[in-house]
Order: sequence, then structure tokens, then C-alpha cells
Amino acid sequence: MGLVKFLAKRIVAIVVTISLVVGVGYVLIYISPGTFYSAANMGQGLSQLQVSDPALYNQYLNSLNSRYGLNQPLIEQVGKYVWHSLTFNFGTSFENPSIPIIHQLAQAVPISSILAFGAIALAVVLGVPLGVLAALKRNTWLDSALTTLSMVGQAIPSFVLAVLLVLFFGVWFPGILPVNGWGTVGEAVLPIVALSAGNVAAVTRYTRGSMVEALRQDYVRTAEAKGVPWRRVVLRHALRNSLVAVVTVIGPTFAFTIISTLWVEQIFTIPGLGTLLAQAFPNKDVPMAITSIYVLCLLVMGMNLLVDLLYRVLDPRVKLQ
Amino acid sequence: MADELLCVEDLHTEFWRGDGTVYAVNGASFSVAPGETLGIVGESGSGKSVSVLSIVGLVRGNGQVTGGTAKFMGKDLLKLRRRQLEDIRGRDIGMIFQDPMSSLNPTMRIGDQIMEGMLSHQYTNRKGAFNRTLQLLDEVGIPEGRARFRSYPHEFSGGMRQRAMIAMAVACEPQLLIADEPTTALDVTVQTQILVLLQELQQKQRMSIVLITHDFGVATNVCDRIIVMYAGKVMESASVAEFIARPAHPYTIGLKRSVIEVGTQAHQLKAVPGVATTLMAPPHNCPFADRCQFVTDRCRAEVPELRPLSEGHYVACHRAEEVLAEAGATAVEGATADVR
Amino acid sequence: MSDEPILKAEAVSKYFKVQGRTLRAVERVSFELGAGQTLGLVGESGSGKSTLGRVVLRLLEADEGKVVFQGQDLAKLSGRELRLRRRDMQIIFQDPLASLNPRMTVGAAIEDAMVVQKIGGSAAERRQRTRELLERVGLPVSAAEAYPFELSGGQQQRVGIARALSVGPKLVVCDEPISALDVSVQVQIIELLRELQKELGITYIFISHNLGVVQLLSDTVLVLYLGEVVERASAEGLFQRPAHPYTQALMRSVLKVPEAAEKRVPLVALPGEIPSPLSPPAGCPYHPRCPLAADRCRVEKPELRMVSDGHMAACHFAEEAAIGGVNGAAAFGASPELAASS
Amino acid sequence: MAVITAPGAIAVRTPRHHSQLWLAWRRYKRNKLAVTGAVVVLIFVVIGVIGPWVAPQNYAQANFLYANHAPSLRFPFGTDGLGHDMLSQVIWSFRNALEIAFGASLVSFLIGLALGLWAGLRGGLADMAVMRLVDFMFAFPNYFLSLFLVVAMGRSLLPILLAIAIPGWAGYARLVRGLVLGMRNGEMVEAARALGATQRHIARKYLLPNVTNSIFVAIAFGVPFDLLVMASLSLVGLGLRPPLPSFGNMIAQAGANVLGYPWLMYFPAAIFAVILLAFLFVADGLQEALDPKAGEGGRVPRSRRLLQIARGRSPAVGGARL
Repeated sequence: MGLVKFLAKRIVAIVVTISLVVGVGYVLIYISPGTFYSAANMGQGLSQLQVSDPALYNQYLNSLNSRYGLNQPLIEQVGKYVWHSLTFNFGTSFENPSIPIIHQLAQAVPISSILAFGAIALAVVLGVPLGVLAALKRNTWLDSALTTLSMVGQAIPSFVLAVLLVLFFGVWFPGILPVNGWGTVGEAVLPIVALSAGNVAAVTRYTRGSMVEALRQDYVRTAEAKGVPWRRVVLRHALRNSLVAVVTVIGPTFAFTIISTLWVEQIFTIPGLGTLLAQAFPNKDVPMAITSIYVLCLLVMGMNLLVDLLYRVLDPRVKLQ
Repeated sequence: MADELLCVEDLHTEFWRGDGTVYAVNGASFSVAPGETLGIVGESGSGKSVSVLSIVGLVRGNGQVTGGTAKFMGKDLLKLRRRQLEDIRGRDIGMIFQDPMSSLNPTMRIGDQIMEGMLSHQYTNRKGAFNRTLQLLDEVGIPEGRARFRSYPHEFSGGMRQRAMIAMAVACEPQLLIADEPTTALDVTVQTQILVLLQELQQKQRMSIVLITHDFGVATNVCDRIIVMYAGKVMESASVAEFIARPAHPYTIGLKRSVIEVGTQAHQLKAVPGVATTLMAPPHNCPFADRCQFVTDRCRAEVPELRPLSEGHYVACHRAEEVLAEAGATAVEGATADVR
Repeated sequence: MSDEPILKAEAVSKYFKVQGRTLRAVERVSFELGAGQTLGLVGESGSGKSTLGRVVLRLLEADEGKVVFQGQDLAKLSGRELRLRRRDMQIIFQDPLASLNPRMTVGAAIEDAMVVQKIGGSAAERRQRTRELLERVGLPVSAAEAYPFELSGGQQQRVGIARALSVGPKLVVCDEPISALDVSVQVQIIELLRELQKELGITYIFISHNLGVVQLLSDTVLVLYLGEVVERASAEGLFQRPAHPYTQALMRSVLKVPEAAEKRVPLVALPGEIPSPLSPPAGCPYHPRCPLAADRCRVEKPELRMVSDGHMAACHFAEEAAIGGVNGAAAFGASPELAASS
Repeated sequence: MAVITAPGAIAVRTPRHHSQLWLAWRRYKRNKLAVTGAVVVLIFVVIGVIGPWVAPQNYAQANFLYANHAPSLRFPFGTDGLGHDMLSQVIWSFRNALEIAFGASLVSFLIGLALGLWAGLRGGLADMAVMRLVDFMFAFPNYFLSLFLVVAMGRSLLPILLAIAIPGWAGYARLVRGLVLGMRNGEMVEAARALGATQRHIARKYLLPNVTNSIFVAIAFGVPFDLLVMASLSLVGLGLRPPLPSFGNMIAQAGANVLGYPWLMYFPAAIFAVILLAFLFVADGLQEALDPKAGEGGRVPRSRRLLQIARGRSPAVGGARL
């Protein structure tokens, strides 16, 4: 009952937010200076046509405009775009009129998802135990080493790390791991490492903080007073309650990771969403630009919803609202 | 005394803080006989909680026990390894704390929290623990045990939480129950309920209780013996009868005069001047000297040791006899003033 | 004392909205308070005593009823007029540290009160007055340079008192001013408050859950239960012959130091806990816990009524309770002189 | 006037009083990493300011004769495919990064401060409107809004600055509103109201002094975050339009050529990482130094503070804003 209502509310919120993002994004691109049909989009032939036969050129542009609905009033265009997005009817891009966007997405989305989810999973699997370790060994050399390391890890952006990895495995020690392309398991290793380093650091640091806090709590003392073995005190009482806090950072961390994926894909030349986006935006390929943002938003918001549900499972005090 | 259940001698505990070392417990000694209720009273910072937590190895943060012995059932608790202490905690020594909300794990069902201690000590098997938990819930006055078993702490009222804490502490029928300000966070009407419950359980299980409190009314109504702590030292130790009739330490007398209860007349009140301070160095004189109206040069130069005044009445004051005599005189004077 | 009461509350109510439900924090409370007198408010946590204290000062707006201070309906004052009026009515808080600005020294905090009210003359004169106030509340002048967190709890409370006094109030609401302090310090603060009242003729509203303190300081006492007054009497009358079963239970619950160990009596507990103010019981709010509860109590809410001269109680059976209660109190260890006087 | 308290009560501990700022500075100085970070940031700022006078070349000056030179005495950082001296590029990048990161942080802070104060002090409808907007901003990664804004406004300095700044206000607004609300309902403000203080007086003497530290810390974390966003824009082809130099452009360009001309990567990437690190150390140091409660036994649990950062703005866990 509560769950259904909660889900309904959240889904409405997601639809409204996404519509707003798509609408605002569309308007911003629409009002941007310059034409939509650049040489990069349409090929060199178009600029030659502009010189040789201006009338035909204009006719051609008009036909394009009506094809993409660009000659309608702005408000109508926005409405249509939002509606098409929500119904997953994306049409074709300017650049690749022959392939429906949905087909391009079908290829790109799984790739980016593997990278992002892989990076998050790695962050949790490594970060939580390291954080617990640092908290238990508080104020020792191990703790300061882990803390400093995670600070450095958080500060170095994923794309800089990606470049360093390319340098390392491509220039200095070539042949160990592939540094570009996509298709084999090996090709996923370096991008995921680049993406997750910052996350591992963040999760470590955060887990450490909340563990230290949890170990200080009265209920931990109660558990000790009951004679509960130390290992269980740490796992069932301290860690279990810290996880509640750690889960809250998973949402933001995932959002950040998804965005980092866009950058890292560029450096490893991986044909994911980032590649689509990086082609679409500078060239003002409206359908592609908006669609890729739309899909990314969906991913992030879906993850946030999942985190909220998980949070509810972990903390009985939280009521869904 | 060989028949004591717990015998603490010359306990020292220090805390390391950014700005120096805090001497929280400075040579506290006390003992608990089987079946008796010992009250430890004192103001905040007197070391009453820390000294008890020190014994069971639960001093937190940067605190450390730096000396003393604590013999419990023939073993010195301060010398045990963690594993050995874990065996004793919960099984032989149960504990309840001041704030029942923060003392309960918010993400764990009440029933599971009660069972946990029993299962850790292999006191019984899972099925047995479940049945015993239902029985315990009933004993501590939590109705509908089966439903309440599955509740979380935040679904309980303050009084109910403290009852659950008590169920947890007595689950393994410990020899000793340590109650650290168990009623301070509760309303007065609930306070009495909790104290009555503790008395009932004590009768039933024949355990000793160490009751830490700052409330003289609670201590004098519930305890058999009372010790007064100040600045990490035991200032006075006496049976409750002696304590009520012949307090001999100026601090005890001051505290008793500070107690405001229904019926207290304004002229009976007399403030102890000053405030208790934490010691940043080991005491080299009587720690109460600055606030004491009986102070002499000796008090400022020499630490008074806890010494017997009469049978079972110990006091750490150089001038206890004079204090006692004078207090008796003023009591008579006060009584005559009342009559007038 | 004086004929015209300095403060009058008429059927004051305050409601809060909590998750779409109405919490009746204070319901139809009335009282009069003469100048230089002390009104005690007692009750367990959640009884609405602190809320009432704030409504009286219009720190919270009353939802119903009115508060008349020195013949003036406070609700009718404009924001400006109210601010000016505040020099006559002040408040002392339970947690002095939380009520002081951590970024202001003690001296600055006290001076700021005068700056706000534009009193105290020049800056130098204000500083002088601050020094006097500090000395008056028992702090050294050097405390002016200290930040609040550098002081002990009792000293912080003295600062709170000095700040309240600095504007020369006629009425001071003391909201549990001693419950966070150690016993020995409690007495110091109480002595200070009593001295100040005698010296300056201040009127107090003293809020506390400690019956002893309320009895000691008050002339009149209101006993609150779930936001409602269940008993109102002179301090003497209330503590000698409590008429409401709740008041009696409260008094029984306070453990007194017995006169001798042999005179100890077994503890007897009042069953149950204060219900959630979000869903108060029907009829008399106290009936689920009341030993005297009859069918009538479950359906009919008792009005506050006169049970003896100047002594009001909201109980259908106040007369019966008054007799049984005091006997009961004796049985439960109340002092013999109280029992004897019945 | 009778002094009723006995001598003992008068013993107020009177340490030598120092201004809060001095105490904060003393705490800050103890943190070695933070001091090192501050020195690096200072160097960065100085080079950013005097850059145009010390750079060997103008950033736009290309020389095809010297394209793709490895680092040498003449070109310590090497040259790129158009023959730009990478050292000069780096020095000019300092300036651009400085302007955009500080500018963007300032602009988003000012917007956030105004809206947060308005919402927190006004309450009611204003608060609801602002908070709905904040919720909206937090629901999706703000980085996407930056992308659209760059497309709409172009790729020179001011548009990029605004594209980073405009989506960034929500974190500050929420922080300021939260601080204001937390205190507005607290006993300190109640006490001030009881004294008869006006809203203005309360805001000026009670609220503002108690929020500045948290805000300082938030900005300190915000600057490196904006640096990161700025650089990342180049990776999706929306950074400063060349020939305007920026770390993002250099890294993106080098990423494409890393197998052939790896030196293009060494210096820009390393220096950029060091700068980010330095800013982060400074922010972390400031947080510890400016939070006196943390020093006084930690009234605000550290995890709570971390949570505030995580939900507000922090470079690595601050995806909420991105």
C-alpha cells in the first residue's frame, strides 16, 4: 500500500522532471546562435549547393525543417519532443538519418551501463571493507595511509586517470591490457578501473567516517555489554548501521559515475553514450543530443529510486513518502 | 573480605584529550556483596560512570585504565583478555544505560536484540532463546510479547525501551546488574515503574545491583549501601541508614542540603559553592578543598585516604569527626528553629 | 499582593500541525498572576508547559484565547510595539549554551540585549552596566571576555539570567532553568533567582518537572496534563491537599530521602505512561491511568472547577480523591506532617 | 549589592582570548597537507595573474615549423600539432581556469545565497517555491544543464563561466536555507527574539556570523569542483573554443594523440591533478579549522558533515550537483 503510493509518486516526479529537462534543453538548443545544419552534419555538398544554387538550397533546408518539425511554433515543438521522448519515439538524428536513434541507443546504452555499474560495484566491494579497516585501525599508520590515499583518489579526475592508464599500458608497457576499443572483457578493465578509483576512494572515506561514528554509539556499547563477540559487534551493529549512511552516497556517486563514463569513453574510444553525446552536442544534432541526455537522466533517476528503496530496507525508521 | 561479589581497589582511569590528560578516576575502591544494592552517587564528572565502565572494559574513546584491581568471582577483570571479558559481560554482569533510545540498535528488532546476548553465551538454543525472550518481555512488563518481539526501538515509548534494555541485561540471569542512571531520561512516574521492576527482578534472580545515580531520593529509597564520589575518588561509603543519619563528609552533607524535594523549606537549602572541575593532574590534595567550609591547610596539602569512621562507614576527610559533630549540632539547631 | 494582575491568560490554546494531524499542545488554559508573584507550571514531558510559557510571551502565537500583560492584550500589539514591550518580559532557557550566540562573548551578548532595546546609554555606560550585572549574578567581571562554551553549565545559566535582567523585565519566564545542572549548582541558581525576585520585584513563571522546586518558588501552581490544566491551587494548598489523582500520583512518584532507613516504604508505581498528545484519550485525558476512573470519566471530560477555596481541579471525583489521596500519600511515604494536616 | 555566591563560583577559566579567526588559523596551520595545498594554490593564483607577462609565447601563436616537438630546453613542455608551446599554453590555462572556477563559484554562491536566505527567512510560499526548484535541480545531474547552456551561449570565457555557474546555485541555496532554518527555530534565535531584536538584527548579528564558516567551506569545495566541470566540458567537445587554452582542451587533445605524442599529456594532466588536489586539501583543512564545534569535542558528528558535503557539493562524492 505505502510502497505502491510511494512508487506512483516517484514515477510522476520522474516524468515531470524529465519533461522539464527535455523541454528546457530543447529551448536552449533552439535559441542558440547559428544554424542547425553545419557541414559536419550534412557533409560538404551542402555548402557547395549554397553557393551554386541558393534557391534549391533554401528549398532543401525548408524540407529538412518541416521533416524535423523545426518550422512549427516553439511551444509545439517542445511539446512534441517531450511527448516523443516519453513514448520512446526518438526518430532519427540529423547526422545519421538512416538509422533510428533507438537502434543507436540499443548499442550504446548497454556499454555505458556496464562501465557505470561495474565501477559502482567495484567501489562498494573494495571501498566498504577498506573503510571498515581504516575505522577499526583508527589513528594508526594504516588509517592515515588509507585516508590520504582516498583523498588523492577522490581528487584525481577519472579522465586524467584514464589518460595515465593509457600512457602506462599503451606507451610504457604495451601489450598487457588493451587501451582502446570495445568488445572483449579485457577492454572493459581499464575504463572501469579509471571510473571506479574515485568512487572506491569516496566510499572508503565515507564508510570510514560513518563507521567511526557508529562505533562511538551507545548501542555498540550495549552490544558489547551483552557480551556479543567483537566481530559481530562490528558487522551486525556498527557496519549494519553505517551502511544506512553509505547507501545515501551511492545515488550521487552513481550520477557522477555516469557522467564520468561520458569522458572516459572518449579517451578509450568506446562507442557508448558518451561518444553519441560528444558528437551530437558540438554539432547541435538536436534529436541525438536530447535523446542521450534523456536516457542518461532516466538511468540516474532510476538509480536514485533504487537507492531510496534500499535505504528503506536498511533503516526501519525511514517511512516512504 | 572474601565473600564480596565484586571488589574494586585503587582504580585509576585516565582520558587523553587534545589539551592534556583528564584524570577521571583516581584510586576509587568499593565492593559489592552478593544480593545487595550499591548506590554510587555524585555529580557529572565525578567519575561514577567511568569507574564502573572501567571495570567491565567499556571505557570508550581515548580512555584507559591505568591501575587497580577489580576482583569479580575470583578473577581480576582488569587483567582479562577481551574474549574472557566478553564471556563475563552479559552472562555474569548485565548492564543498562541512561538513554534507552540511543542504547538500542535502531535497525534491529527488539526481540533479536534480547536474544542476541543469550545466543552469544550459548545460554540456550535458538528456540529456547525465543521462548525465554517472550517470557522476559512478560516479566519486564511489555505486553503482547509476540507482537512486540518484532518491533523496532523507535516504535516503543521511553519507558518501554528501558524495559527492553532491562530484559536484555537480565536475560542470562547475571550475578551483577550495573544500572548507569537508568531513570534519568524518564519522567518521574515512569522512573518509579522502572525502579520497582528492578527490585522485583533482583528478588527473583538474587542478583546484586550497582545503581549509578545523581538522585539522592532514588539512592536512599532503593539502595542498601551508598558511596559518594567526587573528582574520581570515593568520598564516603556507608550503609543507607548511616548515610541518612550520620553523613560525615562535608561534600555529602552539602549535596544532601542541595536536595530539593516536596516539603523542602527555603531556609533548609544551602548551596555548595563553586562547581566540580575535571582534574587535569593527579590530585595532590583533597579535591574538594576549594569548595569546603571545613578546609584547613592540611586539606590543601595532603590527599585524605578513605578510612573507617565506624563499622561499615568509610570517609575520605581529614576532619570527618569534627564535621560529624558539627553537623549533629546544626541538625539540632535546625530542628529547634523549625519548632519555633 | 496587588489587586490588578500583571498577567492574565484567558482560555489560551496552541495547536501544532504534525504530519497533517493536530497536536493540541496547550488547550484552554487560564490564569492570573499578581506582580512579584511566581506561577509554577508542572507536568511531565509533553504536557505543554514550555509551549504555554512561550505563548504567554507571544514567542508563539496563541491559536485561541488571549494574554493580557499589564492590562494590554499582547495579540493586539504590532511587531514594533511587541519588540519594545519585550524589555518588560523575558525568558531564561533550559539549555543556556544553546540560547547564547557562540560567536559573541559573554559581555557582547549582554550588551546586545541593551543595544536591541536601545537602553543603557552610551557604549561605555552599557559596558559598565554589563559589569554590574555580571557581578550581580555571581560572575567575575573577567567573564565578559569569555565565550559561552568556555564556561560551566551553571555559569552559562548565570549569563542567561544576566542577559534577561539587563533590560529590566517585570516578568520572566524560567523554562526549566535548572534541570540541566548538577544538584549543587541547582541550589545556587535557585538562590540567585529568589534573591533577584526579592530585590527587583520580578514576576516569575517557573516551569519545571521538579515538584520540589516548584513548591519552593511558587505562589500559585498549575498542573498540566496533555496540554490541559488538571489542577490549579496555591502552592501550599496544592502540596498539602492535592485534589487531582494525577497530582497525587506525581507527588508520590517523587522519591524523598527518608528520615531514617527504617522508615523506608516499598515503592509503588503509577501504571502506564503519558499518551501521545496526537491521540489523547476521550473523556478525561487521565482516565486510562487513574485508579478512580469510572464510566463517567471515559465519556465526560471534567471541567476545571472549584473544589475548595481557591483550589481548582478537573476531576469528577476531586472531593473523594482529596481525602483518599492524602492518606494515600502518607502510605506512599510522603512526609508525616503533610498527612497529619489532613 | 550583595554578592551571594561564594568564592568558588567565581573561578571562571579565563584563557587568553584570541579572535576566532586567529584560533582557526592556528588549527589550520597544524594540518600539513592543508598548508601545502594553500602554497600550491597561491602559486597557481600568482601564475594565473602574472601569466601573460611571463609566458614565453602568446597562447594563440602557432608555429608549424615546430609542430609536435618533444620536450627540450627550448620547449620545456614540448609543442603540439600546431606548434603551440605547451608551457605557454599551461600558463595561460592557469589564468582561464582561475577566472572561470572562481567566477563560477562566486556567481552560483551569490544566486544560492540570495535564494536560500529568502526561502529560509521568509518561509511559507517563497520557501516552498525555492525548495521545489532545488529538488528539481537535485533530481537530475546538473552537468547536463551546463551542456545545453554552453550550446546556447557559445564557448568563450563568459558563457562557459555562466554555464557552470547557473546550475550550481541549488547546493548553496539548500545549504544556506538549511542553516538559516536550523537556527531560526533554535533557542539562540528565540532568545534574540525574546530580547526584541528585529529580523535584520537577528540576521546580521546572530545568523550571519554562524553561517559564514559553513559557507566558506562549501565554496572551498566548490572551486575545485567547478575546475573539474570546466575541464570535462572539453572532453565532450564543449570546452573553451580553441585557441583559448585550457586544461580540458589540452587533455582532450592529448588523449587523442597519446600513443604518438605522449608528452602532450604529462604536464597538463599532472599539473591539473596537482591543482585539484591542492584545492581539496585546502578545503578539507578549512573545514576542520573553521568548525570550532568539531574542535570542541565534536558536536556535529563527522559523518553528518560528510553527508552535508555529499548532498551538497564536493568534487568526488558531489555527483548530486553534477
